Amino acid sequence: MTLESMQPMLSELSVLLVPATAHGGGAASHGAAAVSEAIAAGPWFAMFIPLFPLLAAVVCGLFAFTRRYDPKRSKIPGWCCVLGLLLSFVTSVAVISRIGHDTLQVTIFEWIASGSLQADFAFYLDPLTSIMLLVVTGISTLVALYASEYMSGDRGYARFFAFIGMFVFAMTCLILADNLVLLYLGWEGVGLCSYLLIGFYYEKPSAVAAAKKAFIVNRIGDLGFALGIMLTYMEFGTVEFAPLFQALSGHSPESVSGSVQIIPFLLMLGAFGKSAQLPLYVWLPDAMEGPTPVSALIHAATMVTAGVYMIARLAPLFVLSPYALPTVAWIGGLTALFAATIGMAQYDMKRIFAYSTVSQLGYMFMGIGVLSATGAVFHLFTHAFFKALLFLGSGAVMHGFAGQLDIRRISGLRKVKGWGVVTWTMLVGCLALAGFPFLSGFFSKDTILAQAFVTPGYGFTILGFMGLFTALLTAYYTFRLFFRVFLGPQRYEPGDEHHADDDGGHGHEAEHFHPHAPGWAINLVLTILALGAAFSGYVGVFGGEEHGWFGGMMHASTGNAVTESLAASHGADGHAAGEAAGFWADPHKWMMAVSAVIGLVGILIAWYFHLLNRQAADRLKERVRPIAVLLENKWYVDEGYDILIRKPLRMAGYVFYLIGDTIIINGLVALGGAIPRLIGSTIKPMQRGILHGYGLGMAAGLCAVLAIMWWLIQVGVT
Amino acid sequence: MLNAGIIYAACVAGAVGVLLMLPRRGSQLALLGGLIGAASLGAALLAVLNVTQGADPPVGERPGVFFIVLAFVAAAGAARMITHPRPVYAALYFILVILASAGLLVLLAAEFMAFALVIVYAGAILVTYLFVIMFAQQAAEEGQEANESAPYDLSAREPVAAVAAGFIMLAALLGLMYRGTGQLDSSSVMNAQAAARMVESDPAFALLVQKAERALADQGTLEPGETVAWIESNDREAWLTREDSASAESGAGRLVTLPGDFQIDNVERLGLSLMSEFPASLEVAGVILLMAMLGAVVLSRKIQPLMTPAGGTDTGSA
Amino acid sequence: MMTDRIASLWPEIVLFITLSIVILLGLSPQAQWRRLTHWITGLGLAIALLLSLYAPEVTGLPVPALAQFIKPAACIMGLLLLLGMSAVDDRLETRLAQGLKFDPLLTTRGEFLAFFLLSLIGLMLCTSATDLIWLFLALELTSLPTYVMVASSRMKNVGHEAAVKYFFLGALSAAIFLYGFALLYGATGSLHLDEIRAALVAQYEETGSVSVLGLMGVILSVVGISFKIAAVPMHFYTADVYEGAATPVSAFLAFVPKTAGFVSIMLLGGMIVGLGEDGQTWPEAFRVLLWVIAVVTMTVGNTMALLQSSVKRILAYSSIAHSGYVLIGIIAGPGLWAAGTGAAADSSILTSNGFGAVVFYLLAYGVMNLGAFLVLACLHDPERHQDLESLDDLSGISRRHPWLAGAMAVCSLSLLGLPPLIGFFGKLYLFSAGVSAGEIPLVVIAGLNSAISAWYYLKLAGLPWLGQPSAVTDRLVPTPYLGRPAAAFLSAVGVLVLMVAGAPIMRAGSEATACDWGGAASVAATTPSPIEAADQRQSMLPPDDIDP
Amino acid sequence: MQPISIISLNAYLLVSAVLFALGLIGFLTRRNLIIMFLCTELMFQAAAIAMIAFGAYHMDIQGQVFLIFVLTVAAAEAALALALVVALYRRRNSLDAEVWSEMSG
Repeated sequence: MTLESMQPMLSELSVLLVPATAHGGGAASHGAAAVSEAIAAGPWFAMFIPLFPLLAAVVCGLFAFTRRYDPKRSKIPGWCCVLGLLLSFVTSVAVISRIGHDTLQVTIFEWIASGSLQADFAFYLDPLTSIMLLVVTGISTLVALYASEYMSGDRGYARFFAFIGMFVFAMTCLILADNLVLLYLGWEGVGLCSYLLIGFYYEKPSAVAAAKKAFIVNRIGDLGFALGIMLTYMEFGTVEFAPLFQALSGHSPESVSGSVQIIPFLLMLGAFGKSAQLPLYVWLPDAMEGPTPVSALIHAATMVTAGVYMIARLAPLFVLSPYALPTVAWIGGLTALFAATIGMAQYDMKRIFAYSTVSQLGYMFMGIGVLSATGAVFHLFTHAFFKALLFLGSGAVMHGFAGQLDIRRISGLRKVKGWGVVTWTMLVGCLALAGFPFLSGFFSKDTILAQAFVTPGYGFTILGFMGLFTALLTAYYTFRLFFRVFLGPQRYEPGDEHHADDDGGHGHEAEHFHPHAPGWAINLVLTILALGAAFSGYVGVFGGEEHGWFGGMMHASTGNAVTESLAASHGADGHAAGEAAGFWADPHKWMMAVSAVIGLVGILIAWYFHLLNRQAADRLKERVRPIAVLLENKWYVDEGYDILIRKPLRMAGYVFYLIGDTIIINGLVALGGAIPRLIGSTIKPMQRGILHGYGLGMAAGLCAVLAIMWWLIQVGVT
Repeated sequence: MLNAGIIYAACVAGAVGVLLMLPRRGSQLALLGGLIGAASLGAALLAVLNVTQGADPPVGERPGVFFIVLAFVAAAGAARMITHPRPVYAALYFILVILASAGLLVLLAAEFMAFALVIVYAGAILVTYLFVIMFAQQAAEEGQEANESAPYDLSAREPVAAVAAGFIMLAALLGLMYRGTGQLDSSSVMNAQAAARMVESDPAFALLVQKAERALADQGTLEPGETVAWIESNDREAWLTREDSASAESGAGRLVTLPGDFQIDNVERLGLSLMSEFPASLEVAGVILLMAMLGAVVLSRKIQPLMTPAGGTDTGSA
Repeated sequence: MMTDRIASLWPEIVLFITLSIVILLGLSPQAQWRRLTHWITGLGLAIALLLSLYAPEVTGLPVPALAQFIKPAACIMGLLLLLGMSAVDDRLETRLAQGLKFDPLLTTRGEFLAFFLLSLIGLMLCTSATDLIWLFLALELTSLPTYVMVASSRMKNVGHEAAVKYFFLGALSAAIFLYGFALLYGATGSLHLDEIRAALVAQYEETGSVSVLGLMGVILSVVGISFKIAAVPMHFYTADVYEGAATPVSAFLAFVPKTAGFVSIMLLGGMIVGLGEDGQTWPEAFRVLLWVIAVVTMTVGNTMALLQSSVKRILAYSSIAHSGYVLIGIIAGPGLWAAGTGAAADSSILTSNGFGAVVFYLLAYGVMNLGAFLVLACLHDPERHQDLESLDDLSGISRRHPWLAGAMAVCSLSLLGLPPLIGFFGKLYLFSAGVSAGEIPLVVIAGLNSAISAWYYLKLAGLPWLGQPSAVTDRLVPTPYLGRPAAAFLSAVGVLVLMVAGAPIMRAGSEATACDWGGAASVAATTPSPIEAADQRQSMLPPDDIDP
Repeated sequence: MQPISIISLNAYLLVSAVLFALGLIGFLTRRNLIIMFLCTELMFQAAAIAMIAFGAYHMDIQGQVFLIFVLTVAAAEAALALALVVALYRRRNSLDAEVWSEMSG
């Protein structure tokens, strides 16, 4: 209570007590920059991109509040949401066609104007925005369509879609934002929606706990982010991107003070929280408590990539410190390897994919860190397709087998009637994730890995080998799952979840259990996503000179220019070197070959242990039992946190409770509440309800005013 | 200039006096209180009138004996009004205060307002008050002995605190006001401002100028082509300029004395000022009166609580 | 000039015509005619709104554009309040429906609406005051009808108790500010605000300090008027009156007289603004007094609110506290002297126009406060024959009335000043004006106070959702008058809409309070000759160098 | 219209301030609602005297104009006050202000 009650005050003061020295005037003196030309106005209808999802959310919210609405009978909210998101997608495409390779700006309305703190509700449209818009609105439309079937019959049907609409609204605000304040608003908005959706089944204690965990961990990151924004405003006098980038363009790490060099690290903290990197990744696997479409949309395809987006967008800030991007790279690389090892030993399908998501996000951070923002965003783009596909596929399994997700308890789904589409699309998704040649993941992962070998410094080569090893693990755990679940002998046990649309007679007893084959909506969505997973990689191959159409887009986007020029200054342009010296000198080319081989090896190992000779896997596991147990238990990180942080905290808390809480804290809280109360109680007798008392109070006040004035005049103050 | 010490001392003494005068059961000291109060007022007046300073200002600068009498009557009436235990007498004493202050207004050359005060206040408002007091007392006394005040009229509420507050305020008010009026005569701006009102642009003044021009023409002082530029009312002089003269630009003209029977009386000025400067305010005042009439009707009507269908007493939905 | 003046008064005239019609219709024996009165009032307000939006700017007003902000705001709030007022006066209607014989003496509806409109007219007239008489009449016209509204809004004894306290203390405060006006007149020899200002400026330039009589006049007037804004030391009536009056009337009291009071304080403060030592915004005595009043007001309001169990009383005390916050804007002044010169003030990162922040906050406060009050008026406890009043009543109402609970949460969180709701922006502007005027301790105290206020606002926002439904909660029935929930929701929506559209309104507020307060000093630099003084009065045109 | 001297002005202001203070004291000590209201009228009266005295000092007529309006408003207030007092009296059969003290805190 006390902390909450302090919060508004803190936030007010923190806005107010910004010293008056910082203002944008100083920025003008720095030389011409890449973004110095005036930004053209963008299409006005861009405002509909967030507006349609918001409207959908409102409509669904109305349904959720209407007591007469029966989710068992009608799917109207679902369709409203799909329609809203689809319209948003269509608008996005229209807007993107206007953007091309330009940078545009749309001001929807004035929002905050307090002196020089100007933060409008305005959009900053550049190719990076375009890519993110495509991913977010496209994937969310598909997921909503999927969920309209998946969630049918759930008590919170309308509520779910209201949250989804809200999420897309916040997410589009985040990626369209023209200033840090709006970005932060969207950032908090998606966090809130994520919290609400993880805890969607609020009757389940584990769901509530997971939601809480996500919220708290994210709060740590967001605190850093907020501090970073504030510091940025204090240093550069603006929160709007265009003036900010202009102000930044004259700066180099040598020319800025130490306090400026902290900014990227603070922002990074926010990104690590949102995108689940070490050490703040712990919330993401637990977030799988939410409904599966949520996992697919928020915790795989869109929201968790916000951190990557943010660093890509604010790259000019991140180059202010020479250590910022390498830190990002190393954290990303370590996370990728770490999460992949855990993923190898899990049995829960969604958890495997959750760790895989953490691992792939690690790749993206590594990409940005080694100065390949193109690769990072490219991987973000392809990953959105195949990871959404994988989640939705496992969601279909979960939906069909009453919540069964344990890969030891289902097998050979390929042969079950009605599961063909799921099997084939899952195969495509797994291949893409494993980096199978010429599917989407193959191209994007290679771009990152190759760059790691190209960019000099800070042990990036080691990082590259780590990445390659991770790729091997990725291929292995992906196909471990695929071979176990979809191939092999047909065998399944239902989970313990009872779906509302099953008609009560069966479900729990295995002998009577009939899997519930996915309907047309799920199959359609899976198919579309599978096509995306298979072919989306080609946008990075064809349609442009370097890295295809995608490379062209990224080349034209604002933030990327900075990293590209930095890479060029390091002499780290792989292609330039490659053209001079042939195949083996161009890492982008030989990396394709190497990683194709590695991917295939991984798949082969999985094939041997999990399809051909499943007993061998168990034997192997027995032989390396300690490692297996370690991995199964996720390196005991949660327990480690428990022992290292929570336990000591609890111990300390207990001690503090004994000494402090009873005396100091309780005393302080009591004092914080008691002082105002004491003042109130002192005044209260004046409020006795008798007219004369009030009159006397007024007269005394009048006397006091006149007496003060008399005294002031006497001492010569006027 | 003023002996502030005397004023503050008089405030303290006055406070004691009023405190003694306030109604209390068994109080015998009311007369003494009245005397103390009158003495302190007298002392304050002496201080204000500069008698204690020894310096003898010109006769015209001091208010005359009428003022002294009326001041005492007003103050005594007010003191008695707030201390008399019977409401009817209190209202009558208030009439006395009004009559005395009307007298003060006459001394200040505000005859019209003095009469208006007597007619409106003493004549209309106070009579209504008396009606209400009578109405209330008649009913109250049904069960009581005649000639007996209601108990709540017999004792003052928190007399000490109230008197202290009142007189501290009085002391501070007087101290500040006298400091303020001390600055008044040093600034010439104020009187220039007063004169500034008498200018051509003012419609009220235009009428006065016309009147003066007529009077001067009748007298034969005004030559053809000359107009009255402005009038200094207290000096009874007028500044004439020639319209056709080129020297009008430079403000050349002549000062003439207005005829002896030329009179701009206060009522005339009042009316002109009222109608020319504040006509819209007059409309607003009308609206306020309309509102008061409506309000009185709404407030004083009798509405008995009726039975609701549920059987309970309807006390209003709101 | 006169015709200009009348042209600018068209909104008021329309409202007056409306109220005349409404009074007559209200006496009609036919129920449908009487029912028409609300619609006609609404129509009149809508027309007045249009007229006030397109009213010509009048020259010669001390703050020429103030009316263009306050009048539309008053009309909009009037429409909202009208919605919420529906059925405050419907006792007779229910009885007539039960078969009571019609008696014109018993109708209340027409008159009630008439008082409502009269008070609004008073508020609107305040903005176009050019002289003290006008200001006095406008203030009285604002407050006199509210006494009647309080007295007649409820049949319970508490309604009359509220009326008697409100009326008598109001008369006392009126006497105080009247005395202040008299002193102001005495200091300068004029009732016209521009002349008073000119005389005080001239006197200031002659002696280097503002005249004591003038300063006293302004201070006494402000103290008297602080009754209208519910500020210490004239705040005592607030809680009892807000509790005793019908809930929508309390909401009315928290906006209309308060706004009129702040407008008057700005006009009267305009007499001495910029006349402090060494070009300070205010004479030191005035600043110190306002400072003390602001601090005590917000502290008293917040600490007393902590001890209440009645929601209406909590809101009443919070209304006191909010007046304290708004006074920060007054202390910050119109922002011309804040950073030395007008030009420097502009490049500061903070809003320096305190008066602009004041008018913005008044509008924002009106909306959010109205929402909070009207949620209470939406539920009725048939056993106690009263609307929802205590905190216990509020507990757990979200189970049955989620929308009302939502509106309450939005409005009270906004009152708390939680970002990004409108209350936050209002406070941001006020506080940043305070900071740019160098009043950092004051702003810190205000920040602490708003932390204290979180204690009870969070209770108001949270109890409907988190609290356990009490016995009372189950028997609460929604009010049959749909206007009230409609007004409550509209207010909550208003909070959200204003939240995103705050900046243009803030800009409008800044422009509305822009004035040549800085320029007047130079105009009156030379001692005016009679003719020049007259020219001055004619030429109070807005100069070109207005600094918004 | 003859101007008055600063000494006379001070004397009139003394009377005005005394009446104002007495009115305030009366308001605070008397419990009869009607007398309380009369006391506020007395305070209005005091303001009126001050205003006319200032007007005489400045040789200005506006003070008197203001008094017309003050009288008007005072009359309006009186009408409302009496109606209110009658209504209150009907309810409680007493003119005592203290019977109206249910609400407090």
